[in-house]
Amino acid sequence: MEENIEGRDPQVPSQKKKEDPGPRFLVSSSPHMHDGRTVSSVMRLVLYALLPASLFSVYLFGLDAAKVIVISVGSAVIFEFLAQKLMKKDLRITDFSAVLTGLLLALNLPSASPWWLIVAGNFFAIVIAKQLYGGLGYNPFNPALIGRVVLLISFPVHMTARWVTSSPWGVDGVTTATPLAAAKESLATLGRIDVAFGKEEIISLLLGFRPGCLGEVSVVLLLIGGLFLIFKKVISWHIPVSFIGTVWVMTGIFHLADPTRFADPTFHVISGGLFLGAIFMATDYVTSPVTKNGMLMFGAGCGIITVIIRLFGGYPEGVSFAILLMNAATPLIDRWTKPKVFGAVKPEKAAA
Amino acid sequence: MLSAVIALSVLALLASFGLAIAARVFAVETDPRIELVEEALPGANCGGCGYPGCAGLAKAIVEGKAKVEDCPVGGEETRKAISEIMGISFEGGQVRMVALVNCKGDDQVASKRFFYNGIHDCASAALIFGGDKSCSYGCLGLGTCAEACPFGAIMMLESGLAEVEPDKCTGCGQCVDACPKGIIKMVPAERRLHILCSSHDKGAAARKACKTACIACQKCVKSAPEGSIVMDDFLAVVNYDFDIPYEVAEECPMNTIVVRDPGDDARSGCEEKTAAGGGA
Amino acid sequence: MKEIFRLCMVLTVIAAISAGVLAFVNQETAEPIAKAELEEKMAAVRAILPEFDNEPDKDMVTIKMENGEEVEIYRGRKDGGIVGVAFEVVAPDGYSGDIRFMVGVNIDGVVQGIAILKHLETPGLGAKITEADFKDRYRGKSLGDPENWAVTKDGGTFVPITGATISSRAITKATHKGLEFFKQNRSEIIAEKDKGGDQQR
Amino acid sequence: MRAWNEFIKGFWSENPVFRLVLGLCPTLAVTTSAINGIGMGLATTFVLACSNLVISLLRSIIPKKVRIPAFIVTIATFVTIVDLVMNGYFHALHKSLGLFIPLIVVNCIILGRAEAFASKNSVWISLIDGLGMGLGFTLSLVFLGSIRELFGNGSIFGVGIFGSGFVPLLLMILPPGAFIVLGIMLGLMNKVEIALAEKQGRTPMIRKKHDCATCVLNQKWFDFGPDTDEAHGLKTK
Amino acid sequence: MPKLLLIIISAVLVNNFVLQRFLGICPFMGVSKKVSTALGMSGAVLFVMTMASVATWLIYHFVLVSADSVDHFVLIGADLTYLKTVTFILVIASLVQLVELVLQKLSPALYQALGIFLPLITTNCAVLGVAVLNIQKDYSLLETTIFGIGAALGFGLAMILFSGLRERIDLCDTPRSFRGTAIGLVTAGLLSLAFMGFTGLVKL
Amino acid sequence: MRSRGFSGGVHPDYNKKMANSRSIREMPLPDELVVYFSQNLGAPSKPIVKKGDEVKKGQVIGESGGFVSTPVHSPTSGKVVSIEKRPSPVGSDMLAAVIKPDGSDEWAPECDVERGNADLDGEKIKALIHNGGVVGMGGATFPTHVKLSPPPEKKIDLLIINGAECEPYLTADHRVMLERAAEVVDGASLFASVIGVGKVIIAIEKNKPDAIKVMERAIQGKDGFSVASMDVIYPQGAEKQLIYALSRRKVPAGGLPMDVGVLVQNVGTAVAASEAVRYNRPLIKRVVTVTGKGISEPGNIMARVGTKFSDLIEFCGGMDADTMKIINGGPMMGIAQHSLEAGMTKGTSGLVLLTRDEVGQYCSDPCIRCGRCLEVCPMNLNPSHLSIFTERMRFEDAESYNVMDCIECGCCAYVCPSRRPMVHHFRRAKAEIRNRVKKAG
Repeated sequence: MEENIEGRDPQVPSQKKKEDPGPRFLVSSSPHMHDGRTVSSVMRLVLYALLPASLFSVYLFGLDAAKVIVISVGSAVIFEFLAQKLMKKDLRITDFSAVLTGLLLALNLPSASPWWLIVAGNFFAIVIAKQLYGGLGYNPFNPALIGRVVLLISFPVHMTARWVTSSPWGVDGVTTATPLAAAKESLATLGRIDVAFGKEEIISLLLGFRPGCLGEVSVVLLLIGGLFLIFKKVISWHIPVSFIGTVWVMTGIFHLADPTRFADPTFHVISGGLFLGAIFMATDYVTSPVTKNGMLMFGAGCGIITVIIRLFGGYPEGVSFAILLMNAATPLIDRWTKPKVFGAVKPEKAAA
Repeated sequence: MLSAVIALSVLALLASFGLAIAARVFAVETDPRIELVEEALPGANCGGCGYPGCAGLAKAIVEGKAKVEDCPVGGEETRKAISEIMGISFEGGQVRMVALVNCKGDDQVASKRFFYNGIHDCASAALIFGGDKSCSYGCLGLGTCAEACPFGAIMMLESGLAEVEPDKCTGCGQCVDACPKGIIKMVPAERRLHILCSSHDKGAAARKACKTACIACQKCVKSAPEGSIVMDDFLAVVNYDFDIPYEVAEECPMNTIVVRDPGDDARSGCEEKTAAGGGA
Repeated sequence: MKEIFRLCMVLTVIAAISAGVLAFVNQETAEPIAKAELEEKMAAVRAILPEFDNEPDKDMVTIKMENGEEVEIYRGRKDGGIVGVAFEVVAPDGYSGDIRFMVGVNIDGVVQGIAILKHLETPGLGAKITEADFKDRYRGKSLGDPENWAVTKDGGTFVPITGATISSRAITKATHKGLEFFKQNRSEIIAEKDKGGDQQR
Repeated sequence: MRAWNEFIKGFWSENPVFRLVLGLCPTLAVTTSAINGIGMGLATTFVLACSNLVISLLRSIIPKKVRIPAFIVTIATFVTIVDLVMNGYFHALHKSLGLFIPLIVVNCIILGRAEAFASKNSVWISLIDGLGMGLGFTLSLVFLGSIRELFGNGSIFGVGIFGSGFVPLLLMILPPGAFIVLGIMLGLMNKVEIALAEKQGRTPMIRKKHDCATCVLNQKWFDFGPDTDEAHGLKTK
Repeated sequence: MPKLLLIIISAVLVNNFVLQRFLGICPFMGVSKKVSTALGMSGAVLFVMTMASVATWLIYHFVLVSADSVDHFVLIGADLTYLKTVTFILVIASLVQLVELVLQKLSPALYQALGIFLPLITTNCAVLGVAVLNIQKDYSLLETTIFGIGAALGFGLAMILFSGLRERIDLCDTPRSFRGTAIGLVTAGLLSLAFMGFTGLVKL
Repeated sequence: MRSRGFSGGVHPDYNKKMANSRSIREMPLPDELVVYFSQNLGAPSKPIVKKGDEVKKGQVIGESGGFVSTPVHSPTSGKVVSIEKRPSPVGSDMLAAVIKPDGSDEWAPECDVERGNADLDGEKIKALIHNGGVVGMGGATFPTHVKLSPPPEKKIDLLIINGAECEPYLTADHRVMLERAAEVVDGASLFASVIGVGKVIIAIEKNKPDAIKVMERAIQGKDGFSVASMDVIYPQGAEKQLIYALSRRKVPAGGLPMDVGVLVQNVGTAVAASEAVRYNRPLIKRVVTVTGKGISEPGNIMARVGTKFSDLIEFCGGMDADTMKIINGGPMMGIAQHSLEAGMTKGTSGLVLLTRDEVGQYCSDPCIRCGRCLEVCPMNLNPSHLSIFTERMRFEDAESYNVMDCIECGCCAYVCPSRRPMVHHFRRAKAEIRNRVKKAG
C-alpha cells in the first residue's frame, strides 16, 4: 500500500536468523499506516502538471526551448547532487525537488537564454537559496524565483531584451517585446497605454502565441495543469484564486479610473507570468503559509505588490518579486494566522 | 577658529551638564552590583543554575535569592570574584565535579528488544517501551545529552554510547537533566575509578540484557575499603568520598568497573590524586 | 556636584581642543577641496569641448531660464575665439532618477560631446550611458541633423542601449532640449562683452 | 614580540570583519570595487591608529565616567580630518565612498578598540594594535572588493581580467550581492576556522551571536549616575 | 505633499535604509532574533530617528551654517559645517540618553516597551546616516522629519520581515559553519534581492 | 440531513472486510495468563494475592487503588504462579499476576449471580460497575464508575453510546453490536438511569449498515433512544469529534465531555456494565479483533484478559513470516509491540499484524510545509509547526501552539508526505511540558 521510501529504509530486519534471540519487530509511535503520498510523488504530480505547458513551449519556441529545459533541469540536479555531497548530507535527488526547481526556472527564462546564464541561475537557485539552508523544506525563498531574479538583475539584457515571438517549432521567431513590456513602453513613449486588445489578441494570449518566458505563455495549459493539481489535492485553490483575483480587481480599479494609462484588467491577468506564478510558484509549499487564511493573505499580498510593480515600478513584470517579498512575509503570516484550536471558544452556557 | 572652539565647547558643556542634571532629577535606583556580578559570571548562559541566563542569576545573587556558588560552571575564580563584589567572605576548596555516563553497554554488548523507528533522540525513544535496549537502564545512544551540553563536552561514540570528556565538562549538569534514563551523574573530577552500570536488575536478568552489566556479585564490595562501594538494589555504587585503589577494578568479572586514564587531567588531577591517595 | 562639574569641564576641554584642531585642518584643506571640485568639472568640460587654451571656469556666463534656474555656461576659447561652450543639462526622466550631464557644443550648435556627471541608472543596463560607445552617438549631431531627435524605437535615429531605452531616450531628449536652449540664448552666450567671468564669481 | 602578536592578530585570529563581525555597514557598502576597499580601509586604519594613540595617551586624564563621549569626540575629530583631507586630495575616491566616511565615527571597531584596548594599554602597543586591526580590516575589504569587482565587473583594481567576452554578474556589485558575498565568505571563513581549530585541537572561535547588547557603542555614554566608584574599582580589577 | 509621499516611499521601499543603503546593519543583525524584539527595536528607532533628524537639522542650520548662505537666524557667523560629524554624534548621544532618563522616570510602561532598546541605537549608524543625508539632500525641516520617519519605517519593515525569517532559519538544518550571522547575511541578501523589485518605483 | 462529521479527519483504507463478517469465537483457556495490576487509566490496583495462591474465576486479585481505579479479577480459576514484572503491551514492564489455569474454570461464589432485570438505584448500579472492574473499552480504559459520577454542578443531558469504530481493521465493536445488541441497549439504559439522562444516541458509522439495522431493532420501544448514522471519517470515534458531530457542542480545550453536558460510553463498555450489573460477572474477558495481513485466520475472538498475544496469534492460525509490526489496538492509535509475551488488557480491542507492505515507516525528513496536516487535524492544530518546534527542543513554542490539546489521533502523520513521526513528536513535547510543570509546581 505504500512505496518504499526511496532506498532509505530505516533499520528494518531484512531476513532474520531463527536462532538469534535478537529483535524481531519494528516498533514506532502510532499511527502505523500511511496514505502513501510522498514528497517525491507530490513533486512528480507537479511535474506532470507542468508537462503540457513545457511541451507546448517547445512547439512554440522550437529546439531552443528544449535546450533551455534540458540544461536547466540537468544543471539543477547536478548542483543539488554536488551540494549534498559537499555538505555530507543524505542524497535526496530522488525527491524530484531539484528537477522541479530546474524545470520551473527554465519555464521562467526566455528561449534565447545562453547556457551559462541557465547554469548560473541554477547555481543561485539550488546552492544559495536552497542547500545553504539545509535543503528542501528549509529554504525561506522559492529557489526557482531566486534564480530568476538573480538573472534578471544580473543579466538584464539577456533577460529583458531578447524575447522571441512564438511560431510553430520556433522556425521564424523574431525578437520583440513581451505584451507587458510593450504596454509599459508605450506608456513611457506616448503617455498612454497602446495595446491592441481584441478578441483575437485575447485568444492568442490565452493559447500562448506571444513572446514571453517558455512557460508563461500558454495560459490555457497552465490552467489545465493547475486544475489537475487542485483535483489531485496537491495544491489548494486559495493562493491562485486570491492572487489572480487581487490582480484583476486592482488593475480593474485603475483601469476604470484612467483607461488611457492603465490597461484592461483581463489583459493584465492573462499576459505576463501571472498564471505560472500564481499556480506553480506562489503555491510552493515550503515558502508559502500553511494556513488557509494565511494563503488568502499571501495571495492577496502577491497580487498587490505585482500590480504596484507592474503599474508604477521600473520592471514591466512584478510577479517574481511579489512572490519573493511575500515569501519573506510568510513566517509572519503563519504566526498571525495560527489556527484556533478546536474548542477554544468559550463553551456555551445554554447546555440545559 | 575661535567661533569653532566656542561653539563646540558650549555644545559639549550643555550636553554634559544637561545630562548630569537630568541624571540627578530622573534618577532611578538600581543596584550597580547586578551588572558587576553578571560580568564576573562566565556568560555562557547555559542555564545550569536554573535561572534564565547569567543575567538572571546575577540578579538573584544580588537580591539574595541565590547563593554565590549557584553557578555550577564558574570555578573558584568566579566565586571569589562574586564574593568580593557582594562583600562576603569566600571559602574555597570546592571539588570540581564532572558528569559521568554510568553505562558501558554499547551495541556490541547490550542486546536490543526491537527495531526502533522514530525520532533520533533519547527522550523520544524512551517514550516507547523505555527504549530499544533490552536493559531498561541502559544508555540509548541517541545523543540527547550531547545535544543538551552547551560546551560540546559529550561525544557520541560510534558504538552507541555517550561519553563525557572530563576536560571540557564544566559540571553545569544540563546533561543530567536531559538524560531520560537518569544515568548521568556528577562525580568529582579527580576520581578515576567508576562502576559504569545503572542496572538494578537481578544478576541473571542483567547479564542476559548486557554483557557488562553489574550482576551484584559483591566482589568489588568485598575487596574495596569498607563503605567505599555499596550495594544499592542489586547495583554496586561507588561512594566518591573515598579514593578506591585502582586494583579493585580487576575484581569485576563483568568488566563493569573502569579506571579512567589518570593522566588525562594534567592540571589538577595529578597532585590531587597523590594527596588523596596518601590520605587513604 | 563638584565631581560632575569636573567631568563636564574635561569634556568641554576635549571638545574645545577638537574644535581647534578641526578648524585648523579645515583651513588648510579648504583650498585643495575647492580646487578638486573645480577640477572635476573641468575634466568633464575638457572631455567635451574641442581643444581650448583658456580657463573656461573663469570665462563663464550665467543665464537665467524662465523657471528661474540659473545655468552656468563655460566657454572654451582657442586663441581668443570661442571654440565651444559647455553647460549642464538635467534629464528628469531617467530610469531611477535625474541624470545630470554636460553637453558641449561649438558655436554652430553642433554637439561636441556629452559627459555624464551624476546618474542612478541600473548598473549594466542604463549605466552604460557613461560608456564612450554610447556618448559618441551624439557627437556631431545638431538641431536639424538628424531631423528626428528620438531613439529608433520612437522612430528617430538614435540607437538606444539594448534593454535601456528609457535611459537612452532621456539623454536624447535632454540633449535636444539643451541644443534648443543654446539656440535660444546663443547670442547671449557667445556675446563677447560679458567676458570676464571673474565678475560673476 | 608582543607588538608583533598584537599586530598580526588583526589579520586572522581577531580579524574585525571575518572573526569579530564588526563594522558591517561600511564593509557591505563600499566593497563594490577593490580600490574603494583600500580607500575605506586606509581611512579607517588612520582613524583607528590615531585615536588609539591619543586615547592611550590621555587614558589617565579622562575620568572613567565620561570616557565614551570623550573617546567619541576624539574619534570624530580624526574622522573629520580624514574626510577633509580625502576630499581635498583624493576627490574621486571621497565621492565614491560618500556617506560612509563620516560614518566611520560609529564603526564599532574603532570605539571598541578604544574602549577595550587603548584605554588600558601603553601608547606604543595601542598604536600597533590600531594599525594591525586597521590593516586587517583593509585586507578584508580589499578581499571582498576584489571578489565583487571580479565577478561584477570582470576586473580587479580596474584592470580587466576576463577579456571582453565576459558578461558581468551584476548582482555582485548590487546591494543583494554585498550581503550574499559577505555571508558566503563568512561561512567559508568559519569553515576554515573549524578545520584549523580541529588541527590544533582547540575550540573554534566562531561568533555565533551578533549581539548589539555586547557592543561598546551601545552602552550608556554619560555616566552621571549615583556614585559607585568603589564598584567601578572592582570592575577594573 | 506628493514630494513628501515620494520621500516616504523611497525611504521605505526603493532605497530601503538597511537593504539598499547598508545603514544600521548592526542592530539589523543583532536584535532580529525574535519578532517581538524586532518590533520593540523598530519602535525605538522610529522615535529616535525622527527626533535626531529634527535636532541635528536645527543644530546644523542654526549653529553651523554660515550667515551668508542661509537666511535663517544664525548664532555664529562663521561656516562651521565641517564640525557636523562631531556635533551630530554628541547631540544624538545626549538626546537619546536624555530621553531614556526621562522615560525611565516618567513613563515606565513606555520604557518597558522601548527603553531597553534605546541605548542600543545611540550610535546606530542609521541615525547618524539619516542626519547626514538630510543635510546632503538639502531637505527642509518638514522634509527632514518625513525622511526620518520614512527611514525608520523602512528600517522597521526590513527588520520585522527579517526577524520572521530569522526565527524560521533558526529551525533550519544549516551547515555548521554558516549558522548564525553567515546565513543571516545571505538571507538579508535574498530579502534585498526581493526589494530590488521596487527599483524605479520612485524617481528621486 | 446535516452532515454528521467535523472539520479535518482522514479516510484511511479501513481494511475491515478481513474480520467484519467473522462472528465472535470463544477462545479456549491458554496455558498461562498474565494479568496486570494496572488495567485502567489512573491508579493501579493493589495486589491482594501472593505467589502460590489458588484463585477462582472472578475472584478479586487486585483491589482498587483509589477513586480513579478499579479492582482486577482473576480471569479463570487456577494458581498464581508468580507476581512479577512482565513486558506490558502499553509501556515499560508492569507488575502482573501470572496465573496457571486449572482447567475447571470455576466461578467464585459471589460471581455469576442472576440478578434479573429488577430496577436498581443509581448508587447501587455504580457500585456494581465499580466492583465488576468495568473500564472504558474503546482503548482509553478510564474507569467507568468515575465517568458516571460527574460533579453535581455538571448537568448531563445526553448519553452517546459510541459504536463509531473508526480505527481501521478493527471490527470488535461492530461484532458486539451485531451479536450482543440487547446487552448494549441494556448497558446504555443502566448508564442513563445512573446519571438521569433521557436522551441516548447510539452512534454508528454509515459503513456498518447491518449494525445500524440491528441496533435500530434493538431499541424499539425504548423511550429517548435513537440510532445515528455517522459520516465515515477517521477519527469519528474520538469523543470530542463525536460529540461535535452529533450535537455541534464543542468540548472546550482541555475540558471533558461533561463540560458540555454529554457522556460518551463505548458499546463494549455497555455490554460489560450490563454483565456486571445483571449477573455480577466482572470484566474478565473481552472481544479482540485479531487481523491484518500477517495473521492466517483473521477473526473476532472472545478472549480472557491476560491472554498472551502469542496464544492469541496461535489460536488464529499463526503469523506470516513477513509480519513486521504487531499492534495492540488499531493501526492509527494502537501501540506497536516488541514482545508477544505481553498479555492483553481490558483495553485491548484488537491485535493487528501488519506485514512489510502495510506498514508506514518514518524517516526524519524535514517538513516541506505542505499544510496537509493542518487540513486533517480534527483539533485544528498546526502539527507542522509543532513538530518542527519539538524537533528543535522549543517546547515553550510548542506549548503556545497548543500541543497539549493534541488527541494523538495520528491523522497528521498519516498524511505527511515527509513521513515525519508527528505523534511521536507531540508525545515527546507533552511529556516534556508535563515534566516542566511538575518541576515548577
